[in-house]
Amino acid sequence: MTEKLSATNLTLIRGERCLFQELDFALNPGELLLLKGQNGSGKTSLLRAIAGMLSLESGEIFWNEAPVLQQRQEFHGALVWLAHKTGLKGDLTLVENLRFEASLRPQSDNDLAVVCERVGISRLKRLPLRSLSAGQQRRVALARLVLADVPLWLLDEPFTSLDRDGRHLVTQLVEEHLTSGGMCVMAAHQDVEINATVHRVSL
Amino acid sequence: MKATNPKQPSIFASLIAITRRDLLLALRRPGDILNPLFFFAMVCTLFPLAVGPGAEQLTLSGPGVLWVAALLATLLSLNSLFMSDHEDGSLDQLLVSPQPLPILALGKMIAHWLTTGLPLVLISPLLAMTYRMPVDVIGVLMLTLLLGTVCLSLLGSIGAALTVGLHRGTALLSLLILPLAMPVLLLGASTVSLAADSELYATGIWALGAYAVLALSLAPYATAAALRISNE
Amino acid sequence: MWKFFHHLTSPPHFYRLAATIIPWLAFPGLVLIAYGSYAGLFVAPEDYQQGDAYRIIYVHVPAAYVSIMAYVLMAVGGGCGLIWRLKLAHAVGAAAAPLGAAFTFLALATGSIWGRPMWGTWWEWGDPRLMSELIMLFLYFGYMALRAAIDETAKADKASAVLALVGVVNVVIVHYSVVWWNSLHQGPTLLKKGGPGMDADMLYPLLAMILGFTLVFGALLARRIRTEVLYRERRTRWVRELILAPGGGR
Amino acid sequence: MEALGMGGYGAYVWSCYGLTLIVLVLSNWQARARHKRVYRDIEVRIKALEDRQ
Repeated sequence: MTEKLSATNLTLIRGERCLFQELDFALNPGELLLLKGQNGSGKTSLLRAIAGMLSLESGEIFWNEAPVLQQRQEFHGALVWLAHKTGLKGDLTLVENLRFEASLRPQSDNDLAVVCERVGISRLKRLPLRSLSAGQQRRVALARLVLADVPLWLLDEPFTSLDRDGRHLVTQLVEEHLTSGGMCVMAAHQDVEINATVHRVSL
Repeated sequence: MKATNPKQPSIFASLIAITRRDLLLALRRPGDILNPLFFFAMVCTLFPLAVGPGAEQLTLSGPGVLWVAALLATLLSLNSLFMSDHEDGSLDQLLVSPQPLPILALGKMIAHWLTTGLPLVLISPLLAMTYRMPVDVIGVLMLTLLLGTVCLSLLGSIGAALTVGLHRGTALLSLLILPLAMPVLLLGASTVSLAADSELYATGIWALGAYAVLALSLAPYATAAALRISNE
Repeated sequence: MWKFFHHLTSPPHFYRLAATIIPWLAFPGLVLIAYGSYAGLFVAPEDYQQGDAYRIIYVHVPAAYVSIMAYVLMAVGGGCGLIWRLKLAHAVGAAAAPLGAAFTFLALATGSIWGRPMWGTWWEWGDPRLMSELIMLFLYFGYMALRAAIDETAKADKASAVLALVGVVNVVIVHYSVVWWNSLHQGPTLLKKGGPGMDADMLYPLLAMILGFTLVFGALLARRIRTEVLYRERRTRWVRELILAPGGGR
Repeated sequence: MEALGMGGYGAYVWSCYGLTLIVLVLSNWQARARHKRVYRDIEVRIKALEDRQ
C-alpha cells in the first residue's frame, strides 16, 4: 500500500473568522504541498488541523484512505512536525533533546552523530540549548526531522531565523526527503523553489 | 519508498523516557524543587506565630496544619507542570508523538510527584517534630502524606491540563483543584489526628490508598483529554 | 426511533419545541409548589421533635434534590457532548450550571437557617449533606469560571465537560468521606429526609414540592438552553431566517 | 395569626420560603434577560449584514 495524505471539504472557523472553507487536497509520495499566505491567514491552523490537533468545523483528513482521528497513533508515528516554536528544552543539551525525541520513536537507521554533522551542529552537542542562537536552534529542529525517518514532514515556516546556508540546507533536505519517496506539507509566506511536484494552496 | 516502521518502543520505555526528561529538567533548575518546600516550611512556621506557641494547641492543630501546608505547596507547584512545555512548544510535540498521550501524561505526573510530593514527605518529620508530634504519629503522617501527595499530583495535573495556556490560569487552577482535593485533605488530616489520639486509624489509610488507585487509573486519561482540548 | 431522536436534537427544532413545552412545565410546577407550600406550612402536623422548624425541609430537600440533579445533568450532558459530539448536549451543561448553582445556594442557605434553631449554630461542619452541597457550590463556580475563561465556545464546552465528569466522581467521594469523618466526631443528629416512615400528611406536600421544583427547574433549564442554542447557532441560516421573519422568534 | 408564628420558629421558616421565592424569581429574570441580550446582539449583527448587502 502506498502512503497518501488527503483531505476533503475542510472548513475552519476561529472566533468570528472563517480561516478556510471547503478546502481539498491530495498528496502522494514525492510531492510537496505548499501552503501560501500572509501571517494570520490560517497556515499554522491548517498544519495543526492536519496533525489532528484542531477540531474542524467540517471536513475530514485521511491518511492511507482512513480518517486520521480513528488512527491517531499510527498517523502520528508517520509524521514529524517542525512548528513555529522548536519544542526543544532550553535546559537540556542538544544530545539530550534529540535522544529524548528518538526514544519515543522506533529505532531509526539514521545515526545521531552523522545527522548532526549534516546539519552543521556537531560542535554544539554538549551545550545546553539555551546558549544556542535562534538559527542554531532551528538547525537542531532540522536534525530532529531527519532523525525521525518518517514519511510525512509538516514544516511551519522552515526558513525563519536561518541564514543563506541554512535556507539552502532546508531546500536540500526537503528535496532529498521527497526523492526518497517522502511527503511534505510546508507553510511559507513566500514561494519556494524546490525540484519536485508542488501543489499550491493559497490561504 | 519510506515505510512506517511498525515496531514502536514499548509503552514502558516511553514512560521512563518522559519521566527521565522531566527529572533531568528539574535537576537543572533546583529552584523549582525547593520553592514548594520553602513554602511548606513557611506556612508551618506562620501558624504557631498566629495562634500562639502553647504545647497543647500545637499538638491539637499539628496534623491539620501540616496537611493544609502540604496541599497548598503542591498546588503552588502544579501551575508549572505543563506551563514550560506549553511555552517552548514541546507540549505540541508530545501531542503529535506516536506514543499514547495518557502514558506521557502519567510520566509527567510521576516526575512531578518525585520532585514535589516526595520531598514534602521527606521533610515533614522535621516540621512535625516542632509541633511536638510523637514518633509513631510521625510515621502515620508520612504514610498519609505519601499517599495524599500522589492523589494531589494526579488530580492536580487534570486541573493544570485544563488551564494550560489560559491568561488567568493560576487563580483558576486553585479554584478548580481545591474542591477536588478536599476529600484527600479530610481523610489525611483526620487519620493523623486519630493516630495522635491513639485510636484506630487504618480505615483512613485504606481510603486514601483506594483514592490513590482510583486517581491513578482515571487521571492520566482525563489529563490527556484535557491537554488535547486546551491545545486546540 | 433514532431518527426521531435526531430530529428532536436538531437545534432549530429544539428551539421551537422548547418554546411550546416551557409553559407546560412551568404552570403545573408552580401549582404544585403553591399546593406544597400551603400544605407544608399549614396542613401538615407539627413534628414532635423539631416543632414547626421542620417545615423548612419542604424547600430545603427539593432545592438540594434539584441541585444534585442539575449537576448530574451537567456531567451527563458533557459526557454525551464529548462522546457523540452533540452540540445540544454541551448547551445543556452550559445552561444547567448557573441554575444548579442557584439551587445549591438555596439548599445551603435553608439548611443553615434550619440548623440555627436545631443545632444552635448557623453552620455545622460535621454534616455530610451541607458539606457536599458546599463543595458542589465550589464545583459549580469552578465550572462557570473555566467556561468564562475560555473564549472559544467549542473549546470551553469540551474543557468544562471534562471538569464536570471529574467533579461528579468527586461529589460522591466527598459525601462518603464526610459521613466517615462525622461518625468519628459523634456529630449532631442529621436532618431527617422523607421516607416511608413519614406521616402521609407530611409526605405528600414534600413529594409535591419535589415534583414542582423539578418541573420549574425543567422550565428554567429549557429557557436557558434555548438561549444557548440561539447563541451557538448565530451564524446559521435558520437563525437568520428566524430573526428576519416578521414578528421575530423570541 | 398564631399559625404564622410557627411556634416561635416563624422567622426561620418564613425567611426560607422568602428566599426560595427570591431565588426562583431571580433565576427566571436572569434567564429572560440573558435571552433578550443574546437575541438583540444577534439581531443587530444580522441586520447590519443585511443592510450592507
